[in-house]
Amino acid sequence: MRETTYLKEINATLFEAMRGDPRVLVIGEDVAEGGPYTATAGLAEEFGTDRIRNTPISEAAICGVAIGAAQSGLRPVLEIMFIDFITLALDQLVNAAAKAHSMSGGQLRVPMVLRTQGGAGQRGAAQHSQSLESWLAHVPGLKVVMPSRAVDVAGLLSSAIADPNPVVVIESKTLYFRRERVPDEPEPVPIGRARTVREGGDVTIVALSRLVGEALAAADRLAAEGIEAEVIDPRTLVPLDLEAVVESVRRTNRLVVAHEAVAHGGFGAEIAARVQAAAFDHLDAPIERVGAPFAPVPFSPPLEDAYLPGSEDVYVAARTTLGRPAAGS
Amino acid sequence: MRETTYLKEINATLFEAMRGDPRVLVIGEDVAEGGPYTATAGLAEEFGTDRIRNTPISEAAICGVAIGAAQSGLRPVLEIMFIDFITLALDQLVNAAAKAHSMSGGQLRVPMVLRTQGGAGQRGAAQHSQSLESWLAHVPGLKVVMPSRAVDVAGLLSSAIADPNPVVVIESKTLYFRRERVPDEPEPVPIGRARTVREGGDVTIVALSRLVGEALAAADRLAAEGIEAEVIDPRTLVPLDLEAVVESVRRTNRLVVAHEAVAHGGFGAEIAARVQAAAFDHLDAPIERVGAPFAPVPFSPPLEDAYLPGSEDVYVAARTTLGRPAAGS
Amino acid sequence: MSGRRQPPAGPAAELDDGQALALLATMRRIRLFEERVAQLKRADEVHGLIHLSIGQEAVAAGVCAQLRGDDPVYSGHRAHGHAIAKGAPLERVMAELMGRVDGLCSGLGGSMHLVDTEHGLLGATGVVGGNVPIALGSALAARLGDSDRVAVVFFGDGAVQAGHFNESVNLATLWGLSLILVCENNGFAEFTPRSAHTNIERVSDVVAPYDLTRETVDGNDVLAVREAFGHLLAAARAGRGPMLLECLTHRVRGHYEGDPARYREALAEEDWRERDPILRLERHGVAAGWFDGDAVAAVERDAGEAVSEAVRFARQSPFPPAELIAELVYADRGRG
Amino acid sequence: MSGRRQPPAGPAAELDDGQALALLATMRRIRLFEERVAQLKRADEVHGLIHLSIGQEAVAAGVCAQLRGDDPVYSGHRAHGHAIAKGAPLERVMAELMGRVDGLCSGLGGSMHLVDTEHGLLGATGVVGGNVPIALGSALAARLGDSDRVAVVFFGDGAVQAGHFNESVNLATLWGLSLILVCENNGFAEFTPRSAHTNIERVSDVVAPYDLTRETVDGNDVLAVREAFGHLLAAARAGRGPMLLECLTHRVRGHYEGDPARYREALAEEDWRERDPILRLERHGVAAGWFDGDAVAAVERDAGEAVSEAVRFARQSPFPPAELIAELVYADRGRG
Ligand SMILES: Cc1ncc(C[n+]2csc(CCOP(=O)(O)OP(=O)(O)O)c2C)c(N)n1
Ligand SMILES: Cc1ncc(C[n+]2csc(CCOP(=O)(O)OP(=O)(O)O)c2C)c(N)n1
Ligand SMILES: [Mg+2]
Ligand SMILES: [Mg+2]
Repeated sequence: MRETTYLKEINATLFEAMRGDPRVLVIGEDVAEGGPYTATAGLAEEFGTDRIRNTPISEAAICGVAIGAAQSGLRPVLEIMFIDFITLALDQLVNAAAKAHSMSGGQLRVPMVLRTQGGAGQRGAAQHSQSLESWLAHVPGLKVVMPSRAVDVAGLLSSAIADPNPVVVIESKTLYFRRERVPDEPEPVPIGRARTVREGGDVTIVALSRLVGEALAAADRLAAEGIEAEVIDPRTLVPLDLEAVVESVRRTNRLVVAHEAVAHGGFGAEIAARVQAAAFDHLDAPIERVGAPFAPVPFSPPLEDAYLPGSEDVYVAARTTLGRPAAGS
Repeated sequence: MRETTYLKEINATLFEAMRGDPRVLVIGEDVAEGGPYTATAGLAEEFGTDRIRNTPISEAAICGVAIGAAQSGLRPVLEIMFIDFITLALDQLVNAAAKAHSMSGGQLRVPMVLRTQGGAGQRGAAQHSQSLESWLAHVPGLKVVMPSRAVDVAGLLSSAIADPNPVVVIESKTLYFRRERVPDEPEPVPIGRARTVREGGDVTIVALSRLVGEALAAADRLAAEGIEAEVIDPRTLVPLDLEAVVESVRRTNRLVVAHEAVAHGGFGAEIAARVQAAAFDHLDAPIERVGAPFAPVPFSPPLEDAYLPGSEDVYVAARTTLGRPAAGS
Repeated sequence: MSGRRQPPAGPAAELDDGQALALLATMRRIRLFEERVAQLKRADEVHGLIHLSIGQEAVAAGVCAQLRGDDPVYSGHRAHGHAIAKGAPLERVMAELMGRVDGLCSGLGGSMHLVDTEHGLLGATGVVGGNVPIALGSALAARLGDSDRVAVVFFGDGAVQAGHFNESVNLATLWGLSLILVCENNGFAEFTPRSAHTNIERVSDVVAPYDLTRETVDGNDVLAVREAFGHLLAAARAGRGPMLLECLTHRVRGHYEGDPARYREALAEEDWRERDPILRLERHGVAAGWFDGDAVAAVERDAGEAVSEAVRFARQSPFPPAELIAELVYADRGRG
Repeated sequence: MSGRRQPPAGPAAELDDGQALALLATMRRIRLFEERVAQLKRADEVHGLIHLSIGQEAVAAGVCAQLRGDDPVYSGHRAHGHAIAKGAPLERVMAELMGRVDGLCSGLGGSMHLVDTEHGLLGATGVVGGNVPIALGSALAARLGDSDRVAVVFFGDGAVQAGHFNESVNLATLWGLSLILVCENNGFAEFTPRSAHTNIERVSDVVAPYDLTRETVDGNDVLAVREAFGHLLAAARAGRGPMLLECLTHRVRGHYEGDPARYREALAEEDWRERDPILRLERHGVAAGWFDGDAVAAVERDAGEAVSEAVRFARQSPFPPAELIAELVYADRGRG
């Protein structure tokens, strides 16, 4: 075991991919300087600025460049600094990258990776804090992963770079610097496989990204009250490992889905809709969703804290599915 | 009663709004020439090109212009020719228009309307056929309406122009030219109120836009088999009139949600997730969703026909909720 | 015509008689193909939004004649001519417009999404200007792969006002990539004239601040297009950075087939005969002794037969199986 | 400095002694305010991404001094100076950065989203260049409302490479609206120099193809900024279309507070004393006899007190109630 961080693993994975495959290149704003979070630090020194390409603030064009490069044999890893600015690149990502393979009758392939990071919690206010994964999960042709810990971000980023399709890797800014212990030789993490983070037979909690940690905290609290929660991290949104969730719900008969994104129209709705269809007869309670309220992310610290879903919300939702009043809240 | 079309009602509503309020202006590509579907035909002749402003192909900037104009006292009606190209305007719409009121602590208002049209069925292929309403419904600060018939598009567009918030009006290209009979003095259609299109006690079908007609056709077929379907058109996605749906489901105990958008991550997921929570004990069968498969819209006519959800799919879904094998299919 | 130009890296290849005839043949094939497409659209045999390039054939022919098979070419919504000039088989283009399984894209793309990787046509798009940055990415791949391939992207004058166009020109010059931007300036975007979109009449003036070799030519003169493009191509091949060729041309038909074309001042028939790039080359080539009237007639006959054969081929091709929809979403699924 | 200019509609207003002192006072208030913000950021009393404009105060001061209260002003992520110069009360700006209910935006916006409609500050944005088209919309509203208001938008040199910038310049010139684009060209975007973003050094050269009055000045010379802007303002007020003022300036601190500033060549202390816009005006004003050393000291003292008072005010202001989150989503809901 060794100690690392989510961010260090991203960096190390990029080093490894670039050493292993000369077709891999990194494109984005300030990437040669490491970017605001140092995710790409040191790469330019080893691989040069031909392969680590700083760009102007031109999100649309640089996404197009990555698509064209991918179609012509490279393996670009594009960074969009904040997911909030993916709005500027969506035409390219959705109308070109996601559809090229299908529209060309299979002739074109777009093996590109779009790395970006989302989420609030740093007082970044409404334009630097969004969680927009459900938009991307609605787009056929894209794969979408959302790792919640260091080994997963390493494994999934590496799988994404190897994938022949456009893959969006959504990182979490609040997880970047947390210390984690990881195995020296971690197993590969294939795209499309969920992970059972904690086993339990009383209620299933499906959580995304930062909410996985919150779900575990809630599970601890529930355990202290004699309730065993099973926590599942889908890790990949598209393609979704629904079977892992359904299998769990068949045992627990209760489901909570938790993410930081606005609940309304969030990916939790898709999970809930599919699980109620696939496990209708096994559900003993309505599926509870945990997500942000229907409002832009507020700046003021206590308001942001109130706005953000956390372990308390997961705990209350789990208790609700169990039909027992939450002790002490 | 008089005969009209969806498209004529849009045109007439714009005429009326512009006559009634000098702050209303129309902005968009080719709008002074009427646009590709003639929705804005004749306006430039009456109101001049100061108020009916053709623009270059600059979706991002023209959305920004509409926002600024709205913040400074005008009532712009922006046209994005195909919803597929809203991708180019999303930064402005999502990061500016939707958030300005909240981020400014209530100082700014953005009373703009964004008219656009979506949907397939005209062999427009993957980039001119999308249904992207679920993206917009996930954005706090926007209102989203999706009228399915002439009186509703007139009423909702008129309500949208009067609304102090940014409202997206998503029209359907396949409904534009259908002949409809409407009352001479139609009632106003407030934003946020669903319409029960057909009453029935056996199964509730919630359908959006073009699928409302398909749901009615399915209901006719079901009726011939002795099953009475209730068909509800939410008309507005945000704010959603959930109560109308839940009230119906409490009576029918079965729900089908139908739209043309890709089912995965579509707005039907949100409706399903909310109804299972609000009417859990009333549901006798899993909620069925009808939507497009997870693939870009194919060009080839028979493939597009196979791809598009229609009355047959709604019928089968309804039969499935009723647990009876569909007669003859 | 106008425009600042760096010293060309080398002259365009000399035009010999055979090449002149080949240019004529390409233009005639495009013309007859598209005239037939117009008929088939009225007969509902081809589908969707069909944008014809009748009147603009000299650009496709003059540019593509000098490209190698491995030079990547990108186009926009008005793509038939570019596909044909780059070598896409007529019958597979026709089959695509009819939505058949033998179409270039197995019927999944249609008129605005023609792709033929075998002949280096890497994409067409229905998003105005959307392929400009993608072509740049292809030029980047050539650079990093130490190849002297030159990427070419065709687009209309309407695309120049889209933000991604300027972003791409800036990047192309910043990185000095071998991309040739070919603008077909037909003076219109859909139903509105260029003057409703910008105060800048010439596209080559829009890019003036960038250090970019640029030239504006009469786009209805295939020889002028060929020569100007030849110079640019030689320079781009030698790694002298991005270039822009603006071809002033004229759209003879409406924006799309079936539109009422109520916006465009129709040219008088005799004016058009003066400008028609095909008739011009015919007159010029016969006068110059490059070919004679019989050869011209043979070109027209051959093109007509090829188009008829394409229609026959396309009509007998089946529609694609519905399973293709799901199989082609991801490259690691099904046959994709 | 450089740049093509149409004959000015009228001279900038004459500078009298009081105005010179007012410019000094504005710059000093911004400087002390931001120095205090830097301290408070380290102490975790102000929050989020904080971008300071220390070194660039002459632009905010020189531009806003001549604007009317009803001239709409827009800014970007580096907005404190613009807000203060446009008249936003220091204490309400400070309260906003602290996330308090008496903040300009009731604590919902923060540093990158300052709005003060009462003083004509219609918006700041965290999207680079995002307010350029919005300011244009405001100029359109002025035009259609027959008002002679002039819209002003501040942005950095990094914004010029974003597609919406070019789209907006094209539209502004096409429609001839009264918008003044004020670019603070500090030579950097985040951690990378302008040379990594474009080959075009001067922003005024980027817009050269557009028929737009444009000028580049020393942005660390408040008198030069004031005079150049005054000319442009008079012309814009008279309806002579959009204008661009490029102010060459220098960012003294990192991109944001707390960044390691590892990218920027620090200026030697004495070089900076030469360039510092505040010291320059102090030296110049005293030499010219506009004001004396006592007045300079008083300006500094008053500014210091105002900042301290702002901090006191902000600290005692409560955090907003959580209900505000839901109330402010829609304008027809809650108190919005
Ligand atoms: C981004 C985008 N906006 C709008 C449209 C609708 N549209 C299709 S073609 C066209 C005009 C294009 O003009 P131009 O680029 O000059 O090409 P031309 O049609 O003249 O060949 C427009 C506005 C589109 N396809 N894409
Ligand atoms: C659209 C967008 N892309 C990226 C960013 C991240 N970002 C914030 S400031 C900045 C640099 C801006 O440079 P410039 O416009 O010159 O302003 P300066 O910081 O120098 O004042 C970047 C890239 C952003 N905020 N918005
Ligand atoms: Mg054109
Ligand atoms: Mg800068």
